Amino acid sequence: MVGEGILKGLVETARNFFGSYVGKDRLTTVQYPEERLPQIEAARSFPFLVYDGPDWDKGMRCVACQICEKECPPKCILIKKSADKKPDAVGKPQFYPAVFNIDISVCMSCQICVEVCPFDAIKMDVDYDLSTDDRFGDLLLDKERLAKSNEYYNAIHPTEAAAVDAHFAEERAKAEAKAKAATEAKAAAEAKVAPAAQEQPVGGETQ
Amino acid sequence: MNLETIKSELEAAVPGCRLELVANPSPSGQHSLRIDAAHAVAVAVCLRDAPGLRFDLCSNVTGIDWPGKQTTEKVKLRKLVDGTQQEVEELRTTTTPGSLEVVYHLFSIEKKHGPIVLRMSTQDRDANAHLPSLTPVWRSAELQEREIFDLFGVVFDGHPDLRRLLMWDEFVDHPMRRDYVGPDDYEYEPTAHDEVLRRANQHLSEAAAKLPSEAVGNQQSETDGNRLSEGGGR
Amino acid sequence: MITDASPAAQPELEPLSETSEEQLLEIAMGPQHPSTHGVFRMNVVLDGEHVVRLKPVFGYLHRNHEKIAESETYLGSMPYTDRLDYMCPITNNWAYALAVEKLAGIQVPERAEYLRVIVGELTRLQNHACLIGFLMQDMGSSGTPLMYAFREREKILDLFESLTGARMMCNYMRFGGCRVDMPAGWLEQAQNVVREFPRFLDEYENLLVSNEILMERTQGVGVLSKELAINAGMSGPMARASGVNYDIRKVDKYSIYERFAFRVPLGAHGDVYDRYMIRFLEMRESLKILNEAMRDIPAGPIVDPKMRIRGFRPKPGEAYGRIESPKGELGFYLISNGSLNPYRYRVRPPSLINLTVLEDLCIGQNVADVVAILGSVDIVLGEVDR
Amino acid sequence: MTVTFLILAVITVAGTAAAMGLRNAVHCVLALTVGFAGVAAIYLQLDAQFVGLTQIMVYVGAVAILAVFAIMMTHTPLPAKPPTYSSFWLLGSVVAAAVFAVLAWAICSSAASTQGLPPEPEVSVQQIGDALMHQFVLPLEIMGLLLTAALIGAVVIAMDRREETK
Amino acid sequence: MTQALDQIFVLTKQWLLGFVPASAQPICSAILSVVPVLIGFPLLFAITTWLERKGLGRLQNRYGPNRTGPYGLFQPIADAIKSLTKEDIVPLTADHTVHFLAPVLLAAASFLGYAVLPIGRNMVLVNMNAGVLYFFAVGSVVELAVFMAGWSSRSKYSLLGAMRAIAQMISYEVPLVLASIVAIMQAGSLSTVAIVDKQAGYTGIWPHWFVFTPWGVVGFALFMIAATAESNRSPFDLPEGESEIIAGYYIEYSGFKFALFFLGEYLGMFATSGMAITLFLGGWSAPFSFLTWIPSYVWFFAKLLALIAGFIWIRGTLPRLRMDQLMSLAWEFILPMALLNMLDAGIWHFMPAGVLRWLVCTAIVAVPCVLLGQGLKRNKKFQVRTYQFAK
Repeated sequence: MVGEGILKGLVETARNFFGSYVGKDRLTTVQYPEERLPQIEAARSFPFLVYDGPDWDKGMRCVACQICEKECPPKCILIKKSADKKPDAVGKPQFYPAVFNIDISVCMSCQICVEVCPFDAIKMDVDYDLSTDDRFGDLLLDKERLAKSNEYYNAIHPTEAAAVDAHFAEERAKAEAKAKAATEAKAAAEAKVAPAAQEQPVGGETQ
Repeated sequence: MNLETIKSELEAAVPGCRLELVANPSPSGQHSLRIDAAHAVAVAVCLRDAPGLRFDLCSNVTGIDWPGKQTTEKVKLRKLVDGTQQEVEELRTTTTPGSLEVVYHLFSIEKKHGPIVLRMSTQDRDANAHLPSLTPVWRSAELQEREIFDLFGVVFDGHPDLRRLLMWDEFVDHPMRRDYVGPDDYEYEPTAHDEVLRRANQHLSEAAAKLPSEAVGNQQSETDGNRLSEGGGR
Repeated sequence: MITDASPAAQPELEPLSETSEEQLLEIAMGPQHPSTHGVFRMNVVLDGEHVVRLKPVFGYLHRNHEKIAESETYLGSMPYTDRLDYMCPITNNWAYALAVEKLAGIQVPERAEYLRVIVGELTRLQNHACLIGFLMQDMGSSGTPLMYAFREREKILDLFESLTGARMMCNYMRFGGCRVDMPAGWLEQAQNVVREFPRFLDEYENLLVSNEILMERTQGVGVLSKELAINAGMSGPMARASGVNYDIRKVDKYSIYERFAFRVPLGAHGDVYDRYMIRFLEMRESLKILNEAMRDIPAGPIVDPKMRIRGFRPKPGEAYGRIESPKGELGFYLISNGSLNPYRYRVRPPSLINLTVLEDLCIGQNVADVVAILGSVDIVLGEVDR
Repeated sequence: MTVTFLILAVITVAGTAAAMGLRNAVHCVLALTVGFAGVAAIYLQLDAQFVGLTQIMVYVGAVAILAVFAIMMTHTPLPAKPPTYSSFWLLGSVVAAAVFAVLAWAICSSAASTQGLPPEPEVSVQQIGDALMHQFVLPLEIMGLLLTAALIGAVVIAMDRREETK
Repeated sequence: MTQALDQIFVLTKQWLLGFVPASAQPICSAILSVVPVLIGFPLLFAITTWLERKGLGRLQNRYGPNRTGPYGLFQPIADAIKSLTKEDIVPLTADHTVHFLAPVLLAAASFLGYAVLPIGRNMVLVNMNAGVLYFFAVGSVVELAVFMAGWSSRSKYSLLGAMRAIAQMISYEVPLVLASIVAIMQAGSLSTVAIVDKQAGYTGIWPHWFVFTPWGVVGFALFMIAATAESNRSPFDLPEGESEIIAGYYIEYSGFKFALFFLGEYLGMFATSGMAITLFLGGWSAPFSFLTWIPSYVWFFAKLLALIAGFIWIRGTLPRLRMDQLMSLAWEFILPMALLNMLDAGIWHFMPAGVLRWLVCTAIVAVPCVLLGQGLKRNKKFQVRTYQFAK
């Protein structure tokens, strides 16, 4: 019979019409500013730099090794190495980035910088409310705007951050043990240098 | 499918054709067969139609640019060195002309075998960059050969509709060549990369100053070379 | 009227050319046109509403992906492949990873292969669903099927997001495996989606399959003969709709596809209707694969432990790796000279090559059919123009 | 001679005059349509509803469209800015004047103008229908047959052409 | 009381007319009748755009507009403001005068049809002797406006759209008129008021609507199909087919002129729907005798909204036909059926009432309908296919 298929289609759309009032699974639209999707842990938007402790500048994990700058496919990272060194998360004296810029108008959120970073210093953010009315300045993120605390990192990527923290704790313990051994060895010889060496490693306690 | 048997079969079917096995050291083991341009179409038809072969699907066609090599020259020179003469290296810098190579990946839908890789090379990269088109044999080569013509500059004789495919018709160079230098006068979207923009503007004014010169794009090759590396993050 | 375009003969223009050239109307469909699926252009010469000539114009989205890739590291090209066929980024990743794995001789762990199959088939599901939606949209059904498809795609994209971190630009595959393992609860979520999917397919079938208007619009329109399909290198559903039994999953047996029991549907007519019905049936087969894969997925590592993320230099050589992407045969051809970046990097885009026959399909058809035919070819301009 | 009639007459005359004088063929058709509509309005004003509406339906809805279609089909490329008036406007005016003179003479010399009009009969659609179906049924049928034949002929011609193209 | 409610608009008008001198009464009466129509139907247009977007949204599992005002009700106002403030772009090569006149003519012509629509008891602007004829006559003016729009834009797409539109409108005007003739035959009058009056009675609780007869239901169906095509609604929206020729004849219009086209199109849809209601659905009369206490105009608008909902539903479901299929549908199916339906209505008229009349008349339309449909289907050779799988 001609028209049968058309009628079937009409019935189907009618079912969807009423179904959209009954079943919530049919309406997948999220009313964005009022409603938000639950945060997905694996989600990623743009990179940020992790720092430990209260001071973003001092606690920054980045050691300006420039690996991410080299590996970044669209070359959106600009790093200028510092002239001097400062202690890093584990306690070793390291360079730090004098300039660390990410042009997020170029960045394509590929996460390769995160994967190649040996220091767990750069991670992916999940924030997507990034619209701005300044297409130049606001899309070029400098060190200050990139820096986010480790607590924030723990909040957005709990599993991953916990692993990183555990790794750091282990490293730190190792370094501490080493330092302790060194201090003990040195204390045996001379009991003066130890306090400074002990204060440095723990990121949260530096100054 | 053994490439050796195919080769002998083809040599029997197409008298006079010169075939050469090109070994592929990679674990993929996809060795290829270099055919000569003069017999290419006959070989292709044989590959397509011979009952034992039936390579009816020409899946992938692409070009490769092999510019004239200097680095390999030096390697050869080192082999030649038997004494302790250092001046010989500088004198023996005869560069090979380089060539454009076209690669066809063939499969058989009927017999479900493949791939067999065909290669053809042009004599040089400029005036003699001609090769016979295999589009009459495999229609699937039509757009891909056009693309190679566009991006590499291989002229396919016998192609029904050889025009640029991806670049616009007025474009002069071939972007996929290794020595291609991108012109600096694109209309850049103003981004934070104002350094690029500044250079583009400078270039525009220079080009306007010496309008009649044709090779506008090539003048700035030095500054262009490092554009990619310093373009980011500014 | 369907011109019987054999590979040798050019499409016959004789019957329509009785009208003089002056009466022909040349219109440019695109680059700004709602149903060219992006910035694609067809210069169409019309006699009344019948197509006399049709010349596709490419390159509006050209960014020379291959050239960029030749100056990137091997891994650095991976996120760029996402942007080729942006409807199914994961299969692009997969094809590229496969080519590199062939080039360097990398083994992929079992679990990673299963993961790849799962995400690959989910990609196929959402691509086919959306394609049919787009096709209907092009034929003027005011987006209803498309919206249903998007509703389902949303669920699949949610899965992708919670697995890979991004909905579309997944950047998921790595040479020798996958980037991340699935998080807790993901498999159940995915199984749920797969379990619910047939309901959507039934809905689609009710809405579309027996619709008279649709059948009239699509049957006998844009007929592609089997011979031309093979000769012109058609692949994927486009070829299978013309009766070409060629599914790379079956032929190459790449990854672990030989472990799954799935069938390859074949069309008999090669018209637009067949092309979209083949995709319908393929979705059902994909569901079978997914069910089996999700049931059987073993524990284990997800990436070859020998692989290093930085400083990857394959030995000199070349490789052509291909997979059955939702659009057809997606191949990557790589030449390594032992350095950090490939010497030659080539994408074999199924969308572009499937467009080879566009003019043959459209000649003698209506303007409205051109849109339907183009929709049934299934192109994504990111891949066509690269 | 009411005001309404005057307005309608002016519109009609202006429309038809423009149809003769304008250069652009499509403009001519559109102007002619205005003329048709004016005539229809005059009929309506005279309470001849059926004739008036038929005038609109046939002339505005069909004849004008037909003319327009013919123009579109022939698809003659027009200059970007054609002069507004046809160069034959003088000749056209002379012809129109001549026709008008003949008609005017005919009307003036007819008996109606001298003896005055008979009282206006009230004509309803029903009466027209009755007249067509009783008094004039034979002419109506013949016309119907003729038109049917013409229609079939047109279809046959069109079909022939399609066969050829196939 | 119910009587007063039913006649409230009529009484209000007469009450208002009492304040003006007798000499000015005709003109004031005209103004008082026309202005509500000029306001009411555009208002209905605004509501319909909202309804359509909401309804389509729900059909497609979306929310539809819900940001402007409660339930997105102010969306039409926002749209109006937007289209009014948009730049009015006229192509350089366009014929400016005609380009300007086209939307004006279209909107004006769309309004004319309402003059003969009885939207309630005693609520018709002009009770014309040849009302139905008038309706179709002014409807044909729309074609001219469409042509003017398409031609004057000097765009190939708009020309294609105009050609499609005119071909389609002419083709469907014939079945539209033929389908409506059955109602005219039965009522014995071209006057819309008479046609509605003819349907106003009840047998028990059942109304005498023409749609409840074999020829009536077929006539109604054919009329609605033709009306859909006539008002360029999906699945017959080829003239504007946004996925093929983008927007057809109004591709080169923007801002308020575009809105006028939109308005004209919707007004056309309301008018043809209103005519369908008048001809087949009993006009303003209630569907059951016990519901007559509800004012007549409420029934009219309820029926109108129901038909509009049907239009929206169909639009949300069906893909578009192709030009040749559209034509063959008109000439090969609808036209013969309409002619046959006329015969059927004649037989109905002359046969004595009873079961036999029902059977005969149903058979006369149902059997050819099925046969014609089957024939068309076989002729077209389309079918649901079965597919094979590779081994």
